[in-house]
Amino acid sequence: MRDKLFEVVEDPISVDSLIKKVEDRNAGAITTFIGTVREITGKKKTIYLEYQAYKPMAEKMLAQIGKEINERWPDTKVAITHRIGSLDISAIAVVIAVSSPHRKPAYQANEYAIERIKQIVPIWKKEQWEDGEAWIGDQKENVPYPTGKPEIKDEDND
Amino acid sequence: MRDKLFEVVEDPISVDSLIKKVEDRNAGAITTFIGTVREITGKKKTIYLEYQAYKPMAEKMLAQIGKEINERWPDTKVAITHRIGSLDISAIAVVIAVSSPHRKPAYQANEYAIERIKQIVPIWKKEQWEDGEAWIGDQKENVPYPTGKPEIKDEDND
Amino acid sequence: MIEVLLFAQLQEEAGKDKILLDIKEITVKEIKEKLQSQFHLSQVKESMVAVNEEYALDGDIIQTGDTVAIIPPVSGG
Amino acid sequence: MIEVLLFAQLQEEAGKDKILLDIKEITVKEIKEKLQSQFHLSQVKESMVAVNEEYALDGDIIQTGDTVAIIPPVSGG
Repeated sequence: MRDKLFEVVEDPISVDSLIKKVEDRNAGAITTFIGTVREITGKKKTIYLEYQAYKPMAEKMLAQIGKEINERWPDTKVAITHRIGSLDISAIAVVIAVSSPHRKPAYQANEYAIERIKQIVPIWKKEQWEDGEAWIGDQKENVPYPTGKPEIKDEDND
Repeated sequence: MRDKLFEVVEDPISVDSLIKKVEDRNAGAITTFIGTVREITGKKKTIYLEYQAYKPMAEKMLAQIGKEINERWPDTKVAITHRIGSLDISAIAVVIAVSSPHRKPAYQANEYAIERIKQIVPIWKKEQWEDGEAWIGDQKENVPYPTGKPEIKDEDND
Repeated sequence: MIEVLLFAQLQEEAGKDKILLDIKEITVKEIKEKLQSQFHLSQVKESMVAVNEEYALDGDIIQTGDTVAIIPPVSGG
Repeated sequence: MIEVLLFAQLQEEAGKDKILLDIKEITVKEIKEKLQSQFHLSQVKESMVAVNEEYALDGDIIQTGDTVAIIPPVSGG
Protein backbone atom coordinates (compact mmCIF):
# COMPACT_ATOMS: atom_id res chain seq x y z
CA MET A 1 0.00 0.00 0.00
CA ARG A 2 1.24 3.45 -0.86
CA ASP A 3 1.70 5.91 1.98
CA LYS A 4 -0.75 8.77 1.98
CA LEU A 5 1.17 12.00 1.45
CA PHE A 6 -1.66 14.26 2.67
CA GLU A 7 -3.53 13.14 5.72
CA VAL A 8 -5.75 14.20 8.59
CA VAL A 9 -5.32 11.81 11.51
CA GLU A 10 -6.50 11.39 15.08
CA ASP A 11 -3.41 9.69 16.52
CA PRO A 12 0.02 11.18 17.31
CA ILE A 13 2.11 12.06 14.25
CA SER A 14 5.53 10.51 13.70
CA VAL A 15 7.92 13.08 12.26
CA ASP A 16 10.20 10.28 11.06
CA SER A 17 7.46 8.69 9.00
CA LEU A 18 6.89 11.98 7.16
CA ILE A 19 10.60 12.35 6.50
CA LYS A 20 10.60 8.86 5.00
CA LYS A 21 7.75 9.80 2.65
CA VAL A 22 9.81 12.58 1.02
CA GLU A 23 13.25 10.92 0.98
CA ASP A 24 14.86 10.82 -2.43
CA ARG A 25 18.27 9.90 -3.83
CA ASN A 26 18.45 13.35 -5.36
CA ALA A 27 17.38 15.26 -2.30
CA GLY A 28 20.13 17.26 -0.67
CA ALA A 29 17.80 18.96 1.78
CA ILE A 30 14.73 17.98 3.75
CA THR A 31 12.93 20.56 5.85
CA THR A 32 10.25 19.80 8.38
CA PHE A 33 7.85 22.12 10.12
CA ILE A 34 6.35 20.82 13.34
CA GLY A 35 3.46 22.83 14.72
CA THR A 36 3.11 22.26 18.46
CA VAL A 37 0.59 23.35 21.07
CA ARG A 38 2.00 26.40 22.88
CA GLU A 39 1.06 27.04 26.49
CA ILE A 40 1.19 30.84 26.62
CA THR A 41 -0.29 33.15 23.97
CA GLY A 42 -0.26 36.79 25.01
CA LYS A 43 -1.56 36.69 28.57
CA LYS A 44 -3.70 33.59 28.11
CA LYS A 45 -2.63 30.20 29.41
CA THR A 46 -3.87 27.37 27.23
CA ILE A 47 -4.84 24.09 28.91
CA TYR A 48 -5.35 22.14 25.70
CA LEU A 49 -6.57 22.59 22.13
CA GLU A 50 -9.40 20.89 20.36
CA TYR A 51 -9.03 20.52 16.58
CA GLN A 52 -11.88 19.73 14.23
CA ALA A 53 -11.72 19.12 10.47
CA TYR A 54 -13.95 18.69 7.49
CA LYS A 55 -11.77 15.69 6.84
CA PRO A 56 -12.28 14.71 3.18
CA MET A 57 -12.06 18.31 2.00
CA ALA A 58 -9.11 19.05 4.30
CA GLU A 59 -7.13 16.17 2.78
CA LYS A 60 -8.04 17.41 -0.71
CA MET A 61 -6.82 20.90 0.14
CA LEU A 62 -3.57 19.56 1.62
CA ALA A 63 -3.00 17.64 -1.63
CA GLN A 64 -3.72 20.81 -3.58
CA ILE A 65 -1.06 22.65 -1.57
CA GLY A 66 1.35 19.86 -2.49
CA LYS A 67 0.46 20.31 -6.14
CA GLU A 68 0.98 24.08 -5.96
CA ILE A 69 4.40 23.48 -4.43
CA ASN A 70 5.47 20.99 -7.10
CA GLU A 71 4.50 23.53 -9.75
CA ARG A 72 6.37 26.42 -8.14
CA TRP A 73 9.40 24.45 -6.99
CA PRO A 74 10.07 21.56 -9.38
CA ASP A 75 11.81 18.46 -8.01
CA THR A 76 10.33 18.90 -4.55
CA LYS A 77 8.47 16.16 -2.69
CA VAL A 78 5.90 17.14 -0.07
CA ALA A 79 4.05 15.32 2.71
CA ILE A 80 1.69 16.91 5.22
CA THR A 81 -0.16 15.36 8.15
CA HIS A 82 -2.52 17.31 10.40
CA ARG A 83 -3.83 15.86 13.62
CA ILE A 84 -7.31 16.58 15.03
CA GLY A 85 -8.99 15.92 18.36
CA SER A 86 -7.83 17.00 21.78
CA LEU A 87 -4.15 18.03 21.97
CA ASP A 88 -2.17 18.74 25.12
CA ILE A 89 0.60 21.33 25.50
CA SER A 90 3.62 20.42 23.34
CA ALA A 91 1.65 17.88 21.29
CA ILE A 92 2.26 17.97 17.56
CA ALA A 93 -0.70 19.35 15.57
CA VAL A 94 0.85 19.40 12.10
CA VAL A 95 3.98 18.19 10.34
CA ILE A 96 5.10 19.38 6.91
CA ALA A 97 8.06 17.67 5.23
CA VAL A 98 9.61 18.91 1.99
CA SER A 99 12.59 17.45 0.16
CA SER A 100 14.48 19.15 -2.64
CA PRO A 101 17.84 18.82 -4.37
CA HIS A 102 18.83 22.19 -2.85
CA ARG A 103 18.10 23.86 0.46
CA LYS A 104 16.51 27.15 -0.59
CA PRO A 105 13.39 25.61 -2.20
CA ALA A 106 13.05 23.23 0.75
CA TYR A 107 12.72 26.18 3.13
CA GLN A 108 10.55 28.30 0.84
CA ALA A 109 8.16 25.52 -0.08
CA ASN A 110 7.80 24.46 3.53
CA GLU A 111 6.91 27.96 4.69
CA TYR A 112 4.52 28.33 1.76
CA ALA A 113 2.73 25.16 2.92
CA ILE A 114 2.03 26.39 6.44
CA GLU A 115 0.81 29.76 5.15
CA ARG A 116 -1.55 28.00 2.74
CA ILE A 117 -2.79 25.63 5.44
CA LYS A 118 -3.84 28.68 7.42
CA GLN A 119 -5.72 30.01 4.39
CA ILE A 120 -7.54 27.16 2.70
CA VAL A 121 -7.62 23.96 4.75
CA PRO A 122 -10.93 23.44 6.60
CA ILE A 123 -9.54 22.76 10.07
CA TRP A 124 -10.50 24.71 13.17
CA LYS A 125 -9.14 24.92 16.66
CA LYS A 126 -10.84 25.69 19.93
CA GLU A 127 -8.68 26.99 22.72
CA GLN A 128 -9.36 25.84 26.23
CA TRP A 129 -8.13 28.31 28.81
CA GLU A 130 -8.38 28.19 32.57
CA ASP A 131 -11.35 30.55 32.44
CA GLY A 132 -13.11 29.74 29.20
CA GLU A 133 -12.94 28.51 25.65
CA ALA A 134 -13.31 29.82 22.12
CA TRP A 135 -13.12 28.70 18.53
CA ILE A 136 -10.25 30.57 16.91
CA GLY A 137 -10.39 32.10 13.46
CA ASP A 138 -7.95 34.59 12.09
CA GLN A 139 -10.64 37.27 12.05
CA LYS A 140 -8.53 39.52 14.25
CA GLU A 141 -5.60 39.52 11.88
CA ASN A 142 -7.14 39.28 8.43
CA VAL A 143 -10.25 39.89 6.50
CA PRO A 144 -11.31 36.25 6.21
CA TYR A 145 -11.37 35.96 2.44
CA PRO A 146 -10.69 39.30 0.76
CA THR A 147 -11.38 38.00 -2.74
CA GLY A 148 -14.59 36.25 -1.80
CA LYS A 149 -12.93 32.88 -1.48
CA PRO A 150 -9.59 31.61 -0.28
CA GLU A 151 -6.94 32.34 -2.88
CA ILE A 152 -6.12 29.16 -4.69
CA LYS A 153 -2.97 30.77 -6.04
CA ASP A 154 -1.14 33.34 -4.00
CA GLU A 155 1.59 34.79 -6.17
CA ASP A 156 2.68 37.25 -3.53
CA ASN A 157 3.45 34.65 -0.94
CA ASP A 158 6.83 34.75 0.70
CA MET B 1 23.77 14.18 31.97
CA ARG B 2 22.74 17.11 29.84
CA ASP B 3 22.35 16.55 26.13
CA LYS B 4 24.93 18.28 24.00
CA LEU B 5 23.17 20.85 21.84
CA PHE B 6 26.06 21.23 19.37
CA GLU B 7 27.81 18.09 18.31
CA VAL B 8 30.01 16.49 15.69
CA VAL B 9 29.42 12.73 15.62
CA GLU B 10 30.49 9.69 13.66
CA ASP B 11 27.31 7.66 13.98
CA PRO B 12 23.93 8.15 12.27
CA ILE B 13 21.96 11.16 13.50
CA SER B 14 18.48 10.74 14.98
CA VAL B 15 16.23 13.61 13.88
CA ASP B 16 13.87 12.83 16.75
CA SER B 17 16.59 13.25 19.36
CA LEU B 18 17.33 16.75 18.03
CA ILE B 19 13.65 17.66 18.10
CA LYS B 20 13.53 16.55 21.75
CA LYS B 21 16.47 18.81 22.58
CA VAL B 22 14.57 21.94 21.49
CA GLU B 23 11.08 21.07 22.72
CA ASP B 24 9.52 23.68 24.97
CA ARG B 25 6.11 24.31 26.49
CA ASN B 26 6.13 27.72 24.86
CA ALA B 27 7.21 26.54 21.44
CA GLY B 28 4.52 26.74 18.79
CA ALA B 29 6.88 25.84 15.96
CA ILE B 30 9.85 23.56 15.50
CA THR B 31 11.71 23.54 12.20
CA THR B 32 14.31 21.00 11.21
CA PHE B 33 16.77 21.06 8.37
CA ILE B 34 18.16 17.70 7.31
CA GLY B 35 21.11 17.80 4.95
CA THR B 36 21.35 14.57 2.98
CA VAL B 37 23.85 13.16 0.51
CA ARG B 38 22.55 13.81 -3.01
CA GLU B 39 23.42 11.44 -5.81
CA ILE B 40 23.48 13.80 -8.80
CA THR B 41 25.12 17.23 -8.81
CA GLY B 42 25.25 18.79 -12.24
CA LYS B 43 26.46 15.94 -14.45
CA LYS B 44 28.45 14.19 -11.73
CA LYS B 45 27.21 11.07 -10.01
CA THR B 46 28.35 10.85 -6.40
CA ILE B 47 29.12 7.40 -4.97
CA TYR B 48 29.62 8.58 -1.41
CA LEU B 49 30.92 11.54 0.58
CA GLU B 50 33.72 11.64 3.08
CA TYR B 51 33.41 14.32 5.78
CA GLN B 52 36.27 15.47 7.97
CA ALA B 53 36.14 17.95 10.84
CA TYR B 54 38.42 19.84 13.16
CA LYS B 55 36.13 18.51 15.80
CA PRO B 56 36.68 20.64 18.94
CA MET B 57 36.66 23.86 16.94
CA ALA B 58 33.70 22.72 14.82
CA GLU B 59 31.63 22.14 17.96
CA LYS B 60 32.66 25.55 19.29
CA MET B 61 31.58 27.21 16.05
CA LEU B 62 28.24 25.37 16.05
CA ALA B 63 27.67 26.63 19.60
CA GLN B 64 28.56 30.12 18.46
CA ILE B 65 25.95 29.91 15.71
CA GLY B 66 23.44 28.92 18.39
CA LYS B 67 24.43 31.97 20.42
CA GLU B 68 24.07 34.28 17.42
CA ILE B 69 20.60 32.87 16.81
CA ASN B 70 19.49 33.36 20.40
CA GLU B 71 20.63 36.98 20.20
CA ARG B 72 18.84 37.68 16.92
CA TRP B 73 15.71 35.68 17.61
CA PRO B 74 14.95 35.68 21.36
CA ASP B 75 13.04 32.71 22.81
CA THR B 76 14.47 30.28 20.25
CA LYS B 77 16.17 27.02 21.18
CA VAL B 78 18.71 25.54 18.79
CA ALA B 79 20.42 22.15 18.43
CA ILE B 80 22.80 21.15 15.64
CA THR B 81 24.51 17.84 14.97
CA HIS B 82 26.91 17.26 12.09
CA ARG B 83 28.09 13.80 11.14
CA ILE B 84 31.55 13.05 9.75
CA GLY B 85 33.13 10.00 8.14
CA SER B 86 31.95 8.13 5.10
CA LEU B 87 28.32 8.82 4.11
CA ASP B 88 26.31 6.97 1.47
CA ILE B 89 23.66 8.47 -0.80
CA SER B 90 20.62 9.68 1.23
CA ALA B 91 22.53 9.50 4.51
CA ILE B 92 22.02 12.44 6.86
CA ALA B 93 25.06 14.72 7.16
CA VAL B 94 23.60 17.46 9.32
CA VAL B 95 20.45 18.18 11.31
CA ILE B 96 19.46 21.62 12.59
CA ALA B 97 16.48 21.94 14.92
CA VAL B 98 15.04 25.27 16.04
CA SER B 99 12.04 25.87 18.27
CA SER B 100 10.29 29.18 18.74
CA PRO B 101 6.96 30.46 20.04
CA HIS B 102 6.09 31.51 16.46
CA ARG B 103 6.83 30.02 13.06
CA LYS B 104 8.59 32.87 11.27
CA PRO B 105 11.66 32.97 13.55
CA ALA B 106 11.83 29.16 13.48
CA TYR B 107 12.25 29.24 9.69
CA GLN B 108 14.56 32.25 9.59
CA ALA B 109 16.85 31.05 12.36
CA ASN B 110 17.08 27.60 10.85
CA GLU B 111 18.11 28.92 7.44
CA TYR B 112 20.58 31.28 9.10
CA ALA B 113 22.18 28.28 10.82
CA ILE B 114 22.86 26.35 7.62
CA GLU B 115 24.27 29.45 5.90
CA ARG B 116 26.60 30.06 8.85
CA ILE B 117 27.68 26.41 8.94
CA LYS B 118 28.82 26.81 5.35
CA GLN B 119 30.82 29.90 6.34
CA ILE B 120 32.55 29.26 9.65
CA VAL B 121 32.41 25.63 10.76
CA PRO B 122 35.66 23.73 10.03
CA ILE B 123 34.17 20.71 8.29
CA TRP B 124 35.15 19.56 4.81
CA LYS B 125 33.72 17.09 2.37
CA LYS B 126 35.39 15.02 -0.28
CA GLU B 127 33.22 13.82 -3.13
CA GLN B 128 33.78 10.37 -4.49
CA TRP B 129 32.60 10.05 -8.07
CA GLU B 130 32.72 7.10 -10.39
CA ASP B 131 35.81 8.57 -12.06
CA GLY B 132 37.64 10.40 -9.30
CA GLU B 133 37.48 12.35 -6.07
CA ALA B 134 37.98 15.89 -4.79
CA TRP B 135 37.82 17.92 -1.63
CA ILE B 136 35.07 20.49 -2.06
CA GLY B 137 35.38 24.11 -0.98
CA ASP B 138 33.11 26.89 -2.04
CA GLN B 139 35.91 28.55 -3.97
CA LYS B 140 33.88 28.41 -7.15
CA GLU B 141 30.99 30.33 -5.70
CA ASN B 142 32.58 32.73 -3.25
CA VAL B 143 35.74 34.49 -2.40
CA PRO B 144 36.66 32.31 0.57
CA TYR B 145 36.80 34.98 3.27
CA PRO B 146 36.28 38.44 1.78
CA THR B 147 37.01 40.24 5.04
CA GLY B 148 40.12 38.26 5.81
CA LYS B 149 38.32 35.90 8.13
CA PRO B 150 34.89 34.32 8.26
CA GLU B 151 32.34 36.88 9.34
CA ILE B 152 31.43 36.24 12.92
CA LYS B 153 28.40 38.46 12.48
CA ASP B 154 26.72 38.70 9.13
CA GLU B 155 24.06 41.36 9.30
CA ASP B 156 23.13 40.96 5.67
CA ASN B 157 22.37 37.31 5.90
CA ASP B 158 19.04 36.11 4.62
CA MET C 1 -32.51 17.25 -0.52
CA ILE C 2 -29.42 19.34 0.17
CA GLU C 3 -27.20 18.40 3.09
CA VAL C 4 -25.51 21.32 4.87
CA LEU C 5 -22.54 20.48 7.09
CA LEU C 6 -21.67 22.70 10.05
CA PHE C 7 -18.34 22.94 11.87
CA ALA C 8 -16.73 24.60 14.83
CA GLN C 9 -18.69 27.52 16.28
CA LEU C 10 -21.52 27.11 13.78
CA GLN C 11 -21.99 23.52 14.87
CA GLU C 12 -22.18 24.58 18.51
CA GLU C 13 -24.62 27.41 17.74
CA ALA C 14 -26.90 25.09 15.78
CA GLY C 15 -26.58 22.27 18.28
CA LYS C 16 -26.04 19.83 15.41
CA ASP C 17 -23.50 19.05 12.73
CA LYS C 18 -25.82 19.03 9.73
CA ILE C 19 -29.03 20.51 8.44
CA LEU C 20 -31.14 18.93 5.71
CA LEU C 21 -32.90 21.34 3.36
CA ASP C 22 -35.73 20.12 1.15
CA ILE C 23 -34.75 22.29 -1.80
CA LYS C 24 -34.18 21.43 -5.48
CA GLU C 25 -31.96 24.31 -6.47
CA ILE C 26 -30.51 27.38 -4.75
CA THR C 27 -27.53 29.69 -5.19
CA VAL C 28 -24.70 29.93 -2.69
CA LYS C 29 -25.76 33.46 -1.82
CA GLU C 30 -29.35 32.37 -1.21
CA ILE C 31 -28.43 29.44 0.98
CA LYS C 32 -26.26 31.70 3.15
CA GLU C 33 -29.17 34.11 3.58
CA LYS C 34 -31.50 31.23 4.39
CA LEU C 35 -29.17 29.82 7.05
CA GLN C 36 -28.84 33.25 8.63
CA SER C 37 -32.51 34.11 8.72
CA GLN C 38 -34.03 30.69 9.48
CA PHE C 39 -31.35 29.12 11.65
CA HIS C 40 -29.83 32.26 13.22
CA LEU C 41 -26.27 31.20 12.50
CA SER C 42 -24.38 34.42 13.21
CA GLN C 43 -21.10 33.39 11.60
CA VAL C 44 -22.48 32.46 8.16
CA LYS C 45 -21.79 35.93 6.81
CA GLU C 46 -18.02 35.68 7.29
CA SER C 47 -17.93 32.03 6.20
CA MET C 48 -17.12 30.44 2.88
CA VAL C 49 -19.30 27.82 1.27
CA ALA C 50 -17.99 24.57 -0.15
CA VAL C 51 -20.08 22.50 -2.52
CA ASN C 52 -19.04 18.86 -2.84
CA GLU C 53 -15.73 19.66 -1.15
CA GLU C 54 -14.77 22.56 -3.41
CA TYR C 55 -14.94 26.25 -2.51
CA ALA C 56 -17.86 27.93 -4.27
CA LEU C 57 -18.73 31.52 -5.19
CA ASP C 58 -21.94 33.40 -4.37
CA GLY C 59 -23.39 32.87 -7.84
CA ASP C 60 -22.75 29.13 -8.01
CA ILE C 61 -25.82 26.92 -8.06
CA ILE C 62 -26.43 24.13 -5.55
CA GLN C 63 -28.69 21.26 -6.57
CA THR C 64 -30.48 18.48 -4.79
CA GLY C 65 -28.00 15.76 -3.83
CA ASP C 66 -25.12 18.19 -3.34
CA THR C 67 -23.24 18.33 -0.07
CA VAL C 68 -22.74 21.86 1.16
CA ALA C 69 -20.33 22.84 3.94
CA ILE C 70 -20.22 26.18 5.71
CA ILE C 71 -16.56 27.00 6.31
CA PRO C 72 -15.92 29.66 8.93
CA PRO C 73 -12.42 31.21 8.92
CA VAL C 74 -10.03 28.30 9.28
CA SER C 75 -7.46 28.04 12.07
CA GLY C 76 -5.45 24.91 11.47
CA GLY C 77 -1.70 24.61 11.73
CA MET D 1 57.09 24.13 19.85
CA ILE D 2 54.09 25.12 17.74
CA GLU D 3 51.75 22.39 16.52
CA VAL D 4 50.17 22.99 13.10
CA LEU D 5 47.10 20.89 12.24
CA LEU D 6 46.27 20.12 8.62
CA PHE D 7 42.94 19.03 7.19
CA ALA D 8 41.33 17.91 3.96
CA GLN D 9 43.38 18.59 0.83
CA LEU D 10 46.25 20.11 2.83
CA GLN D 11 46.54 16.95 4.88
CA GLU D 12 46.70 14.84 1.72
CA GLU D 13 49.27 17.12 0.12
CA ALA D 14 51.48 17.03 3.20
CA GLY D 15 50.96 13.33 3.73
CA LYS D 16 50.40 13.95 7.44
CA ASP D 17 47.87 15.61 9.72
CA LYS D 18 50.25 17.78 11.73
CA ILE D 19 53.56 19.58 11.49
CA LEU D 20 55.66 20.52 14.52
CA LEU D 21 57.58 23.78 14.23
CA ASP D 22 60.40 24.55 16.66
CA ILE D 23 59.59 28.25 16.88
CA LYS D 24 59.05 30.50 19.90
CA GLU D 25 57.00 33.26 18.28
CA ILE D 26 55.67 33.98 14.80
CA THR D 27 52.81 35.96 13.26
CA VAL D 28 49.94 34.34 11.40
CA LYS D 29 51.16 35.90 8.15
CA GLU D 30 54.66 34.57 8.65
CA ILE D 31 53.55 31.05 9.47
CA LYS D 32 51.44 30.96 6.30
CA GLU D 33 54.45 32.02 4.24
CA LYS D 34 56.64 29.46 5.97
CA LEU D 35 54.18 26.64 5.28
CA GLN D 36 53.95 27.62 1.63
CA SER D 37 57.69 27.93 1.00
CA GLN D 38 59.01 25.10 3.16
CA PHE D 39 56.20 22.57 2.89
CA HIS D 40 54.80 23.45 -0.55
CA LEU D 41 51.21 23.49 0.64
CA SER D 42 49.47 25.11 -2.31
CA GLN D 43 46.18 25.82 -0.57
CA VAL D 44 47.58 27.79 2.40
CA LYS D 45 47.09 31.08 0.61
CA GLU D 46 43.32 30.75 0.41
CA SER D 47 43.07 29.23 3.90
CA MET D 48 42.25 30.77 7.24
CA VAL D 49 44.34 30.22 10.31
CA ALA D 50 42.91 29.27 13.68
CA VAL D 51 44.98 29.65 16.84
CA ASN D 52 43.76 27.58 19.79
CA GLU D 53 40.45 26.96 18.01
CA GLU D 54 39.69 30.62 17.25
CA TYR D 55 40.01 32.29 13.85
CA ALA D 56 43.05 34.59 13.78
CA LEU D 57 44.10 37.55 11.64
CA ASP D 58 47.38 38.00 9.76
CA GLY D 59 48.88 40.23 12.43
CA ASP D 60 48.07 37.97 15.39
CA ILE D 61 51.04 36.44 17.19
CA ILE D 62 51.45 32.71 17.69
CA GLN D 63 53.59 31.53 20.60
CA THR D 64 55.20 28.26 21.61
CA GLY D 65 52.57 25.92 23.03
CA ASP D 66 49.81 27.25 20.78
CA THR D 67 47.86 24.94 18.52
CA VAL D 68 47.51 26.29 15.01
CA ALA D 69 45.10 24.93 12.41
CA ILE D 70 45.10 25.72 8.73
CA ILE D 71 41.48 25.98 7.64
CA PRO D 72 40.89 25.72 3.89
CA PRO D 73 37.47 26.90 2.65
CA VAL D 74 34.94 24.85 4.58
CA SER D 75 32.31 22.68 2.92
CA GLY D 76 30.16 21.24 5.67
CA GLY D 77 26.40 21.03 5.65
